[in-house]
Amino acid sequence: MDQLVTFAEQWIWLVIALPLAGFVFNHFLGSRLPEPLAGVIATLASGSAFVVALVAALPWIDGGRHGVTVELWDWMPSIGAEFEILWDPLSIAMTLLVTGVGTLIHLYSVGYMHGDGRFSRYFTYLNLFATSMLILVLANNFAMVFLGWEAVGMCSYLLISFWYTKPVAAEAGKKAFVVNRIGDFGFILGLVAVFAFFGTMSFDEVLVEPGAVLDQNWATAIGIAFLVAAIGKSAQIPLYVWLPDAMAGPTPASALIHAATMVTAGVYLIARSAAIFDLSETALMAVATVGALTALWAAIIAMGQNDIKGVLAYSTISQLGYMVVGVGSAAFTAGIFHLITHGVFKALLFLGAGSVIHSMGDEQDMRKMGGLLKKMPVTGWTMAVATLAIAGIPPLAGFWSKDEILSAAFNRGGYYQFIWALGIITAVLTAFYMTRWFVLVFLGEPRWDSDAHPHESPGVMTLPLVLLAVGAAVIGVINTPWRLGFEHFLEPSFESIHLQHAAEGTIAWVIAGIATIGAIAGVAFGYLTYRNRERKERFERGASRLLSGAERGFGVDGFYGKRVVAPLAATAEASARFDSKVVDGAVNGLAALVAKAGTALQPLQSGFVRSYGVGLVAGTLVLVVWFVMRGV
Amino acid sequence: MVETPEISLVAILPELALTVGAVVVLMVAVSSRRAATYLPWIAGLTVAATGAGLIAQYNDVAANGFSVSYAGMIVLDNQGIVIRTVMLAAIAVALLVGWRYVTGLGTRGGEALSLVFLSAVGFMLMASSIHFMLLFLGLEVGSISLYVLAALGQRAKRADEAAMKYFLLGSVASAIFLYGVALLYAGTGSLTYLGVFEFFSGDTLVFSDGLLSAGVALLFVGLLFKIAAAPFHSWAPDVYQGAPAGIVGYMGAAAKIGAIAALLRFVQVPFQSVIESIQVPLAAVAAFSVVLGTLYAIVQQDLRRVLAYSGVSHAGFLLMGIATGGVAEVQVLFYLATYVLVLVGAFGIVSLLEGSGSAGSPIENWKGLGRRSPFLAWSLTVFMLGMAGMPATAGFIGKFGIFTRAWSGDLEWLVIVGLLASVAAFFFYLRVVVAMFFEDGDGKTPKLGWPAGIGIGLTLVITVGLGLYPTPLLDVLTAALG
Amino acid sequence: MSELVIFVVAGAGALAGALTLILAKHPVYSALGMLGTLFSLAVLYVSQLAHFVAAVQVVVYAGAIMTLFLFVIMLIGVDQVEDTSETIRGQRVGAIGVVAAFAILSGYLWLSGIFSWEVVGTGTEPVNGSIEATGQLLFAEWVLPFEVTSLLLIVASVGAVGLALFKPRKAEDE
Amino acid sequence: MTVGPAWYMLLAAGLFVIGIAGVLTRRNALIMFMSIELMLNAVNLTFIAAGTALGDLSGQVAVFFVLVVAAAEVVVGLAIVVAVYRRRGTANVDELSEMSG
Repeated sequence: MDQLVTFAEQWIWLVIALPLAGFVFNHFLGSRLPEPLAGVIATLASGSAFVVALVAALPWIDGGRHGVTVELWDWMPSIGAEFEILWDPLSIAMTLLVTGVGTLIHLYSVGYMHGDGRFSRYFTYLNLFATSMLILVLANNFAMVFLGWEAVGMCSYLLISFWYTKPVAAEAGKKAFVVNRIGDFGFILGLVAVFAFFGTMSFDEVLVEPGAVLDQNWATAIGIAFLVAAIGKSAQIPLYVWLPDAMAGPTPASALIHAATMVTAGVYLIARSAAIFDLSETALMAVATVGALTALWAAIIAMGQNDIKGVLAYSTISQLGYMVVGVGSAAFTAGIFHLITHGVFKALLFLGAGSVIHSMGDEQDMRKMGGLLKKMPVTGWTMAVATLAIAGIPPLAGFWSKDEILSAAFNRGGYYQFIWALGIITAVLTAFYMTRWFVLVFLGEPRWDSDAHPHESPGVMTLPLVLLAVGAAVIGVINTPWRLGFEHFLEPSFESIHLQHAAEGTIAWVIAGIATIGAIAGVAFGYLTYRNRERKERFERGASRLLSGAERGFGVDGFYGKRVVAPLAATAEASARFDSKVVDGAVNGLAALVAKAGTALQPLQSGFVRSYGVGLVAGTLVLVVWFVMRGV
Repeated sequence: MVETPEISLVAILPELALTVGAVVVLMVAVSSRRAATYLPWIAGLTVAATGAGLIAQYNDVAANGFSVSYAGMIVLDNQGIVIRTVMLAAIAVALLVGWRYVTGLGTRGGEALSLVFLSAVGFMLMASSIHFMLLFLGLEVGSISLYVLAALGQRAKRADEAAMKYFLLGSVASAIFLYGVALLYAGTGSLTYLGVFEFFSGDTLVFSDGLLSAGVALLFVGLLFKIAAAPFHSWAPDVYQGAPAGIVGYMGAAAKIGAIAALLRFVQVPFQSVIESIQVPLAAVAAFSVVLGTLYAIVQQDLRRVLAYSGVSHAGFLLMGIATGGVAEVQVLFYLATYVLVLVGAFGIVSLLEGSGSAGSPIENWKGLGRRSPFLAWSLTVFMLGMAGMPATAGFIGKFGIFTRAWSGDLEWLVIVGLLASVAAFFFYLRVVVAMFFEDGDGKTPKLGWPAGIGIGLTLVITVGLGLYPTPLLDVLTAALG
Repeated sequence: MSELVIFVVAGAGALAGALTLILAKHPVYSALGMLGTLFSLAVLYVSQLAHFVAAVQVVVYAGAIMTLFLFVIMLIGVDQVEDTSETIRGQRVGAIGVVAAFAILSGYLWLSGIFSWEVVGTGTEPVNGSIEATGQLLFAEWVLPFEVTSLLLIVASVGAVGLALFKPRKAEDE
Repeated sequence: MTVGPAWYMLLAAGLFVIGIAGVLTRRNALIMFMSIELMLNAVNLTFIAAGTALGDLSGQVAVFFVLVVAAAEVVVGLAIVVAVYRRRGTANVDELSEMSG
């Protein structure tokens, strides 16, 4: 074991260096290589980083071991920001997720991006993305986190607008950037405040006992600043608007953004600065509220989506809301646990969606799908696993992590039980819309255009699906109520904090039971609604009606059709409208407002030197009067 | 009999070297037909000699500590050396990237070169002067040289307009500055920094408060004009757009270096004991500059105007450091050094694309540069990110340093304003990057000669190098000023 | 008493000259107004015992600089009468506003007694700006600024030569 | 009644303000230059009055330097005017307003 610890200390820098090397290599030579080679090299770079991380993680697997720090070089010692890696359970978990899922996405991309004119460029970005995210999670000070934070934002911009000739992609990239900048504002503000109070940025000093330096109000202020950062990066209300648009990028890139990297950064930041949040109940409650509202809101919108990736995008936002609820309930380990499981099954879902889109000839409208299970069995069955996992059906991964969060929220009591209620509603909706998604795509009768020839994707794409499906099925076992392995593993990273634990005993069973029943009900409800509708409509009104839209499908007869489904559909539609008009509009409007202010100022710069003179003299006057009034 | 004051050649060695260089350039330019072949050598030698002068100064300060000479006119200390070094670096990079401007002027090239040197002398004097009249003279030597440099490219369509605007407004600002000096003299009875410091520290009221306050305000206005702080910025966009591209980066950089150096000394010595009174107005100007510069820059269609307005907001950031009093000198100097180099480098790229005598550089022209000239496009990208304060560039370290100092100096509101502005600023910095890489166009393909390549490469190395590993420079600055 | 008379007469002359300068439609009249101001100021300098400066004022300013001005006025056409109607929107209001504010500010500072001035200066003897005394100071204490003025003159001459002798090459116009 | 330095300074302030007015209202570059010269002269008067009141000769010496600066400025400024005039046939600064915004 000690040898392995030494190994970790000596070689852990490779985890960052290997993807970076892949980036550098492909950047300069990639375009000269024959097609698959650039992708293979990128995959190898990421994969070897995963192997290194895995070996280096071994001594920590059993839990209870503290982190080690490895200084690479003096970056800014005067502000306590070295280029220093922190290898502790939290960063280990994140690193394994990023490199592990990331590698599979790399591999999958080799097949998916086949034939793209900028094949090697795509892999450059992918490697750079992984590098940035690894810098973020391995940092031992806030400045380095921020470095990764900005770089991740940059890379997401590059990947989202990868097909920049499509106006949608260019717009989406721009929007991601705008919104992320707002989050960055929160981050820098927190950064400056932390430095002003602690005189350093190092986790070693800031996070050990912040209570000695910060009073509660300042802890709240810094916490809120970091929450703003997380809202931007982790797509919470009201800044989530960039994430649905971000699917304009290549699908594997969406998988990377939605699952393993980028959006998890905000949750990670809150978890990492748990010691500060621990000081302020207000900040925690703000976090939990934002998370719960986001989870519910995004789930409602997801019900009305017809784009195969659109549903997934909103489900990501909703699931991120869960994670934020987790960390906001001081159940940091539960939040991270859900982050990990979600990373696995959401990557799976996106890659599966990519596989479908690929085989349908870039068709993304679910109304033109259906019955694909027969044509693409591997994709179909792995998606079934993923759907059940995200729906929270035991014993798949999503159940355990979601239950952990909800249970912890309930256990915290008071206001948090309201949060819990929102969480349960969201869980039902999640099961519902994910089932709808699955049914529309894979079950029922085919509704494709005649020129579509769906087929199963090549092995290089299905292999990651299968691996991830296995993960989605079993990864939950690392942390079950009987054996809190993952929680125990993470504890050294949170030892100075009052961790919120999940409920125990009977109450735990009740909570789990409620969640399970809710999930099953949601799945059943969704299945019945969409399966039945299909059959019925097919027989009664002919196939053409089917193609016309899923939202019309809500007009099904029967009790739940009228009393439940119709209002639900109306809500979903109204929410989607509100989303695209008001929330989106507000964010766009903010940018437009700034530009408008600039335009409004332009006449002052009239081009006439004499009017410049008036401005100069007027400014002088103001300053003179000010000085005279104040006295020097 | 005239009593000679203490004359210390070492105190003005770099200025001396530059002056000699300027004169030699002029003499060679008028006397030799093959001047064009000699000029690079003379320029190189002058820069080298100036560097040697700086080393001599450094050794002198290391051995004897700081010294005052010429009857209390000038001080030789590490801060002055640092600023002069920054100036020298700006000259070196400007000449490397803009050499085509000098050669393109033909027989006027020698004049341009000598004016570059002379303006540097003026602004260097501002950095080491501790006498208000010497400060004024330095300001004028520098400024008048810049007016001429702006107009020298009159073949370009708009250079004369730029020069006229610069000259008129600059002269008004000089007059305002000078009026401030006069009122300060009337109020304190002294023209030296030390005398003014003693006046403010003691309570020997020579002259009424109000007029003295007005004088101090006017004094600051003059310098704020030179760094293009809002609302004294209106000349900057037009001059940056219209003056010859080959030299305008240097023009902006030099004026900022000189005026910031003077402002830094102001808060360190003469106005140190009244810093509380001047802090808030300065902070207000800083906030105004940052916000106004950003708002204007966002709506610009021309890269040179974008750089000009971003210069306004950079002036605001620098002022933010100054407004904290003398406590942020290391941060201000770091910011200044990295910013001016990036500015010179960015304009070097502009002049490579548009031609050194050109006016204006619409974003349109930059479209597709990423494909036509990847090195320049990437370099400009790095420069833009550096100005925007992206981590891993020197710009981030500079901004962060200033922010934290201002925060500790009870200017939290200013930090928040600055942060908001720097968040918004990313858009206009990235605008050109998007145009270069993500939009198609078939503009000119710039030819990159080796001097320009070295100049840009050097700036790149400094920007990224100091972003990843700023320790050496910070250490040096801290040791020198501490 | 005589000082008062001198001040009133010369001051009025200076103001009248200044107003002529900015109000005359014809540049030559402006230049003459300027000249009047410069001479009036020289008189005031003498009354303040600044003899050397007064002499320099007449020789350099009134002599050299104004000649240069007149020369350029001749060069670019004496017959040009400026149309003084305002064309820039808001300019007149703005200009009058800031100028009036500046004037009011000066007046306020003066009237509020802030201008009252007690001399606790460095030297209490009346200064006498003779050539000898001024020269003593100029070449001793102020020797560095004095040298710097030479740079100023180099810059000015280089600039004048560089700008005025520069022939635009038609090919590169635009 | 003696004429105190304050009177001189008020006169100087008046001249300075008139100079500013000239710069802001006239569009002939030459007259604008002369207005700037007027401002510098106002400063000179302030220097001399202050120096006399303080019993300090530095004020007068400072004026000497201002004169040199003014001369240098005028030379360069007039050179610019001549250059503009040659190119555009006018010394009207309002016509130099192509760049704005």
